[in-house]
Amino acid sequence: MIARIKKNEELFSGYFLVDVEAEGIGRDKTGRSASPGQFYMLKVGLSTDPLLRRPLSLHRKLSDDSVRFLYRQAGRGTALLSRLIPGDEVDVLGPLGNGFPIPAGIKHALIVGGGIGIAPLMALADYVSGERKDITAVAFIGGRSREYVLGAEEFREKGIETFMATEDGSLGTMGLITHILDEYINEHKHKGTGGWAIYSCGPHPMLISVAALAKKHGIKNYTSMESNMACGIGACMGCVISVLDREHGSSIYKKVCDDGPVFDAEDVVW
Amino acid sequence: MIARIKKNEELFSGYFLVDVEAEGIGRDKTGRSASPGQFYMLKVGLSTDPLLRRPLSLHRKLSDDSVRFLYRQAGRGTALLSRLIPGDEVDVLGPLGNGFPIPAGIKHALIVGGGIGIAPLMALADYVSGERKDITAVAFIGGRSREYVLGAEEFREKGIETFMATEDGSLGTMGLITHILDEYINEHKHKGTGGWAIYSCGPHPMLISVAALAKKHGIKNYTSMESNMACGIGACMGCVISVLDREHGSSIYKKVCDDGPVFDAEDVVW
Amino acid sequence: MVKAKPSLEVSIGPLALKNPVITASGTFGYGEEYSKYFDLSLLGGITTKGLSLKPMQGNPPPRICETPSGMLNAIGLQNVGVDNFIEHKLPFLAQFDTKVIVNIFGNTVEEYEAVTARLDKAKGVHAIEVNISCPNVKKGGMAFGTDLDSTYEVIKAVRNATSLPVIAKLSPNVTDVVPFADRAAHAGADALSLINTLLGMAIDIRSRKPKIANITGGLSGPAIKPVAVRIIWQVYRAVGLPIIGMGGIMDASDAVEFMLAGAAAVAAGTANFVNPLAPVEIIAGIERYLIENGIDHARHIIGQVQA
Amino acid sequence: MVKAKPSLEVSIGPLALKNPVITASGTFGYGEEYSKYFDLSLLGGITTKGLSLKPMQGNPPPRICETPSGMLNAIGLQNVGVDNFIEHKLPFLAQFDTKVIVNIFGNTVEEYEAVTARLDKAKGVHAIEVNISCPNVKKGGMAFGTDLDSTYEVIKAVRNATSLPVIAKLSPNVTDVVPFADRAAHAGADALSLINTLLGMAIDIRSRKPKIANITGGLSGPAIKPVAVRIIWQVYRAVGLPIIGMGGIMDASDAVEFMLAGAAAVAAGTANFVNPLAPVEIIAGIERYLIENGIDHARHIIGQVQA
Ligand SMILES: Cc1cc2nc3c(=O)[nH]c(=O)nc-3n(C[C@H](O)[C@H](O)[C@H](O)COP(=O)(O)OP(=O)(O)OC[C@H]3O[C@@H](n4cnc5c(N)ncnc54)[C@H](O)[C@@H]3O)c2cc1C
Ligand SMILES: Cc1cc2nc3c(=O)[nH]c(=O)nc-3n(C[C@H](O)[C@H](O)[C@H](O)COP(=O)(O)OP(=O)(O)OC[C@H]3O[C@@H](n4cnc5c(N)ncnc54)[C@H](O)[C@@H]3O)c2cc1C
Ligand SMILES: Cc1cc2nc3c(=O)[nH]c(=O)nc-3n(C[C@H](O)[C@H](O)[C@H](O)COP(=O)(O)O)c2cc1C
Ligand SMILES: Cc1cc2nc3c(=O)[nH]c(=O)nc-3n(C[C@H](O)[C@H](O)[C@H](O)COP(=O)(O)O)c2cc1C
Ligand code: FES
Ligand code: FES
Repeated sequence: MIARIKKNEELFSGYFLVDVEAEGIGRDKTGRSASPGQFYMLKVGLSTDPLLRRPLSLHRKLSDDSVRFLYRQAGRGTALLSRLIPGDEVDVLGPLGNGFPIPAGIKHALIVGGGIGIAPLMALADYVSGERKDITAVAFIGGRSREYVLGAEEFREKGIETFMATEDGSLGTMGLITHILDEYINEHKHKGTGGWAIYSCGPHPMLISVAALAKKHGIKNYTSMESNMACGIGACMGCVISVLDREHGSSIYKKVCDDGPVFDAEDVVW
Repeated sequence: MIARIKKNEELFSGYFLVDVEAEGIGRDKTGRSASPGQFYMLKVGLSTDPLLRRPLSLHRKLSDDSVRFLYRQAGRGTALLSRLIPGDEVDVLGPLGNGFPIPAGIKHALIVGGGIGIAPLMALADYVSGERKDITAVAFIGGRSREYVLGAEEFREKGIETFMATEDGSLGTMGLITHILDEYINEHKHKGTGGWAIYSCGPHPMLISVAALAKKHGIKNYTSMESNMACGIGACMGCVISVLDREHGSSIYKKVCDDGPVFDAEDVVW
Repeated sequence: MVKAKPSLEVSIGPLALKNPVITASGTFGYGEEYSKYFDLSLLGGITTKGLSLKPMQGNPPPRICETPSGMLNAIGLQNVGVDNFIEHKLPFLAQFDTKVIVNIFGNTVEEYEAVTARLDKAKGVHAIEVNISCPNVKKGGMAFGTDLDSTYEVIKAVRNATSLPVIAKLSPNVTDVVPFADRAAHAGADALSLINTLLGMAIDIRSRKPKIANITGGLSGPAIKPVAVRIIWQVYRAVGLPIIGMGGIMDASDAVEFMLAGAAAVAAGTANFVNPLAPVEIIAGIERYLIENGIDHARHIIGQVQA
Repeated sequence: MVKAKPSLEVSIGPLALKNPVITASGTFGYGEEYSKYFDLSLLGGITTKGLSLKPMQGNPPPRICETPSGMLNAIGLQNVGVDNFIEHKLPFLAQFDTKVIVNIFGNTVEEYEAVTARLDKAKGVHAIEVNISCPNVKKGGMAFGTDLDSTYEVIKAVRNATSLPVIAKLSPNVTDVVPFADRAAHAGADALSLINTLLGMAIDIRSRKPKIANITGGLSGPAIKPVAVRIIWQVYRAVGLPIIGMGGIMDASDAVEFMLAGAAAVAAGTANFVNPLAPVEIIAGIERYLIENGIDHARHIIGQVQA
């Protein structure tokens, strides 16, 4: 669908927030509200190059007719997007994908994000702090240095306890956020980790560490995966990753775009 | 060279004026001022599609650091150009090509333009009315209907007698501008056509008619030709048209980009 | 002046289509995903993802990457297998008023034959497209499609195993497609699909690794359009079989270009990824072109380039 | 950390280049036009427009058109002829501190031989690139380049007519380039140029005429890059000759990609049209890549894709 840019602002060098508007953009084809962890495919420009749509996660649902994305200028597609101004058009497909599952019984959500990985986690925080007050969320946000620690203020405004770590120590603890996460779990697990779930999104190495931690502590970890995409809707088989098929004990290929992008970290063949 | 858009305004549906600025854009590599009939090659956008630069004629030289183009939104390249706003960058090569010749002895310039063909002729009118007051110019501007008769007011403001014709009669005489030109010549030729030259630019069929008229009346006709271009500087041999080689009496291929774009209409193999 | 609606009907040999627009194999799944975006009954036909005798896992990821105005893929023909298809996917497709073309491939001539035999008995299959041109599998695929005798053998075997229309999907990765088209014709093909992807490769200069795990992949999208148009034009003039044209068709202008070059029908492939509504927009655009040019029948533009 | 400037020197067999960047034949005229934009001495080498024994008029216009991320051309090898070149163009090129590679073609083996013989005696020619792959001329050109024996014959004849380095420019319009590369090697070629243009076609749907008068033309530009990278990688692994890589190189990243695939040098072709400074920017960019990756010699990246 053709959406209109409402606002497109640089947060800091190379990181942007863009609000786009179109009737019903906040709901899927069946009328279901876009949910945290889902994503959209954006086509910028009229040219055949860049050819393919680019996936961006729902960062915040502003209304049924308006959504926000947080994006990093990674290459040509996002560079073109960053040049759009209010009133410009962008072709948007979505919401797509499965979103973060919140199985019955979840009471404590550990939200772990690195860098731009905070994009879909904000939507989760919005949802939990808004519609699921029965769940307490704690956030762990890491980044190379202070600018890369995105969203921490918003998390705190929502009343979410938020830990931060930077590799250079310019904000929060110096080191990796997974270290803080580990400490947190160690400190609190005596109260029992039943009803806990870890939600992670960020650089691949971080996701691997989080998955390992989760496994070590016996906590469920739902992780948002990335992959190059062509169609975004499950038709091309281009975006698969290797996932454990529990039934047969062997690994099979699953599509990030519609079997995911969120997977049970235990199943991912890292 | 990277130039900046200063102004980019739609004149009427699909026709635009754009001013671009860059140091020295009004002069060529050797320091010679851009002259009427010369053109520039513009690359719009960072993508590989559209791939090639697009040729646009010098419409007005505003200063050594600023030139104006008049363009019609023909396809994707010009559509992209039309979306640029003040401050945006565009990559410009030029001035290129030979420009309109004004051989010694020319006293009376008949300027004949159709539709967007007025683009380079305005530069000629500027030059003649500014630096060559010894030459009297008369203009003949045609178009499908009144909107397509471009530049007539500017011509008149320069004190150039201007005839207009539209195919639907919505402005000036109803019919083809070549008809008016023929009448004009018939009416005035008794005073002698020595020192006359016809400068033409416009749709191919119009150029053919003008060339035929010029031939009939024995008047020189310099005509600005179009051709698909790749390099614009004479290296690719892509832009040739068939031109009479007077020496050998046979036709040879000449490059529109650097043997032209202006040719002696008598030599053009139409 | 109000003009009568032109007829969009074309035929691919014995296969009559309500309009010339089909979806290309491998770019439309088994139809389910795109059925959320439009009524599949609007299509002239649907070509399914390539099917083999047994289900296939396909190639390891990364499987795709973007290239200038194109993309590389090395899906490796991941598919559910012919039996699963007949049981679980075909009934879905059979609901729609459109022609179902089942794309098949095998590692051996016998496998092609066996897959065909099963489909021949299934209800709701309207034609079989024989892929002998996939650049992304070790055995089968392009190995058949770049050898004249194997081309003949495979098509002949399929021909003998079914009374359904047989469409040979040929490889563009050969010096001259015409002799291959000729052999396919002699082996009994009813039509040709042109073109499959060009063999390509891309390297990530940071990691110094190929951008797709299979190293090489198939290049599709607008980048290859001029090659597709040329091949269709060459084959149209030389061989009598109707052609399904594909390779970079993004919109109706492209589709008309392919028909002028000689395609009796066209397939949207990579275009589906960019715009799920591409096939329906192409149908509407072809109709508009015919009206604007006062042509009353889509088949009147086939091969009509003035060359 | 300040790093030493890496060495950009590479060699194409016996031909030593100060850096790996050359201009592709037919896209740089005889150097004069671009000499207004930068000092040609900055280049690793210059390849001239293809030369024949007699001057050639070339094909009628229109000769070029744009395609998605590419262009078609059918210049038809318009050129001044070898004698005029030697007399009027070569002295200009000889002024610069760069390697002059003269691209040649003929309608017969004898013509190739004759052109070579004249160039062999001329001063200022550093290598001969033998075009047996032009898709835009009726005789000669691609007809030689798509036949193994003709490939051998032409290269052999050129080899025997000169002691200059001989570079065979092969056609990508074949099923497998490797055997052609092999034959060229056996015939005595010192190096290979890969790739020439792909054969393509485009139709104007309004006029229903081909967009270029020659009907078909050669496809160049970024669109063909994945095909070029794949062919270079295939040939690099199979054949021992150094490769000049080309086909859609627009910037330094592309150039590095080609070198990783196996190119010992790279040529900018269509890129020159888009950006007259492309070759010099590519040279600077390769140097930057080497510095950033701590590589001290350009030749250390040749063929280093981890595939
Ligand atoms: C489900 C999902 C959600 C995402 N959400 C966000 C988000 O909210 N914010 C954000 O900044 N980024 C997000 N990304 C990553 C984002 O899609 C890429 O950064 C973007 O596609 C890069 O495009 P480009 O043209 O700028 O870069 P280029 O490097 O020019 O892209 C070239 C090609 O690589 C692909 N590509 C490059 N990087 C990635 C990547 N990391 N993932 C998938 N494809 C890639 C592009 O799609 C394109 O085909 C998400 C990715 C996925 C899969
Ligand atoms: C010397 C010269 C001066 C010109 N000056 C002007 C001018 O001042 N104002 C103006 O509006 N137009 C001018 N034109 C025409 C202008 O260049 C084309 O309209 C423009 O290139 C179309 O590009 P597009 O991408 O919008 O259209 P598309 O149709 O998308 O172009 C596709 C391809 O066709 C080529 N092409 C299409 N039409 C033309 C054409 N008429 N001439 C050359 N190439 C063409 C384009 O360069 C491109 O390669 C001039 C042309 C030439 C040769
Ligand atoms: C992701 C992908 C998967 C494909 N899978 C198949 C396949 O299974 N069988 C087949 O015959 N062709 C397959 N193709 C080739 C297409 O059907 C088509 O021939 C090709 O992509 C050119 O058309 P396009 O440029 O419009 O995509 C595939 C193409 C793509 C892009
Ligand atoms: C306009 C044009 C003219 C060309 N002329 C020649 C030629 O005379 N001889 C030749 O061997 N190759 C010729 N080529 C092919 C190029 O040298 C090069 O192999 C090809 O264009 C691929 O590189 P590119 O994509 O960087 O342009 C020509 C290409 C173009 C675009
Ligand atoms: S992107 Fe096409 S199946 Fe996932
Ligand atoms: S456009 Fe290249 S020679 Fe004229």
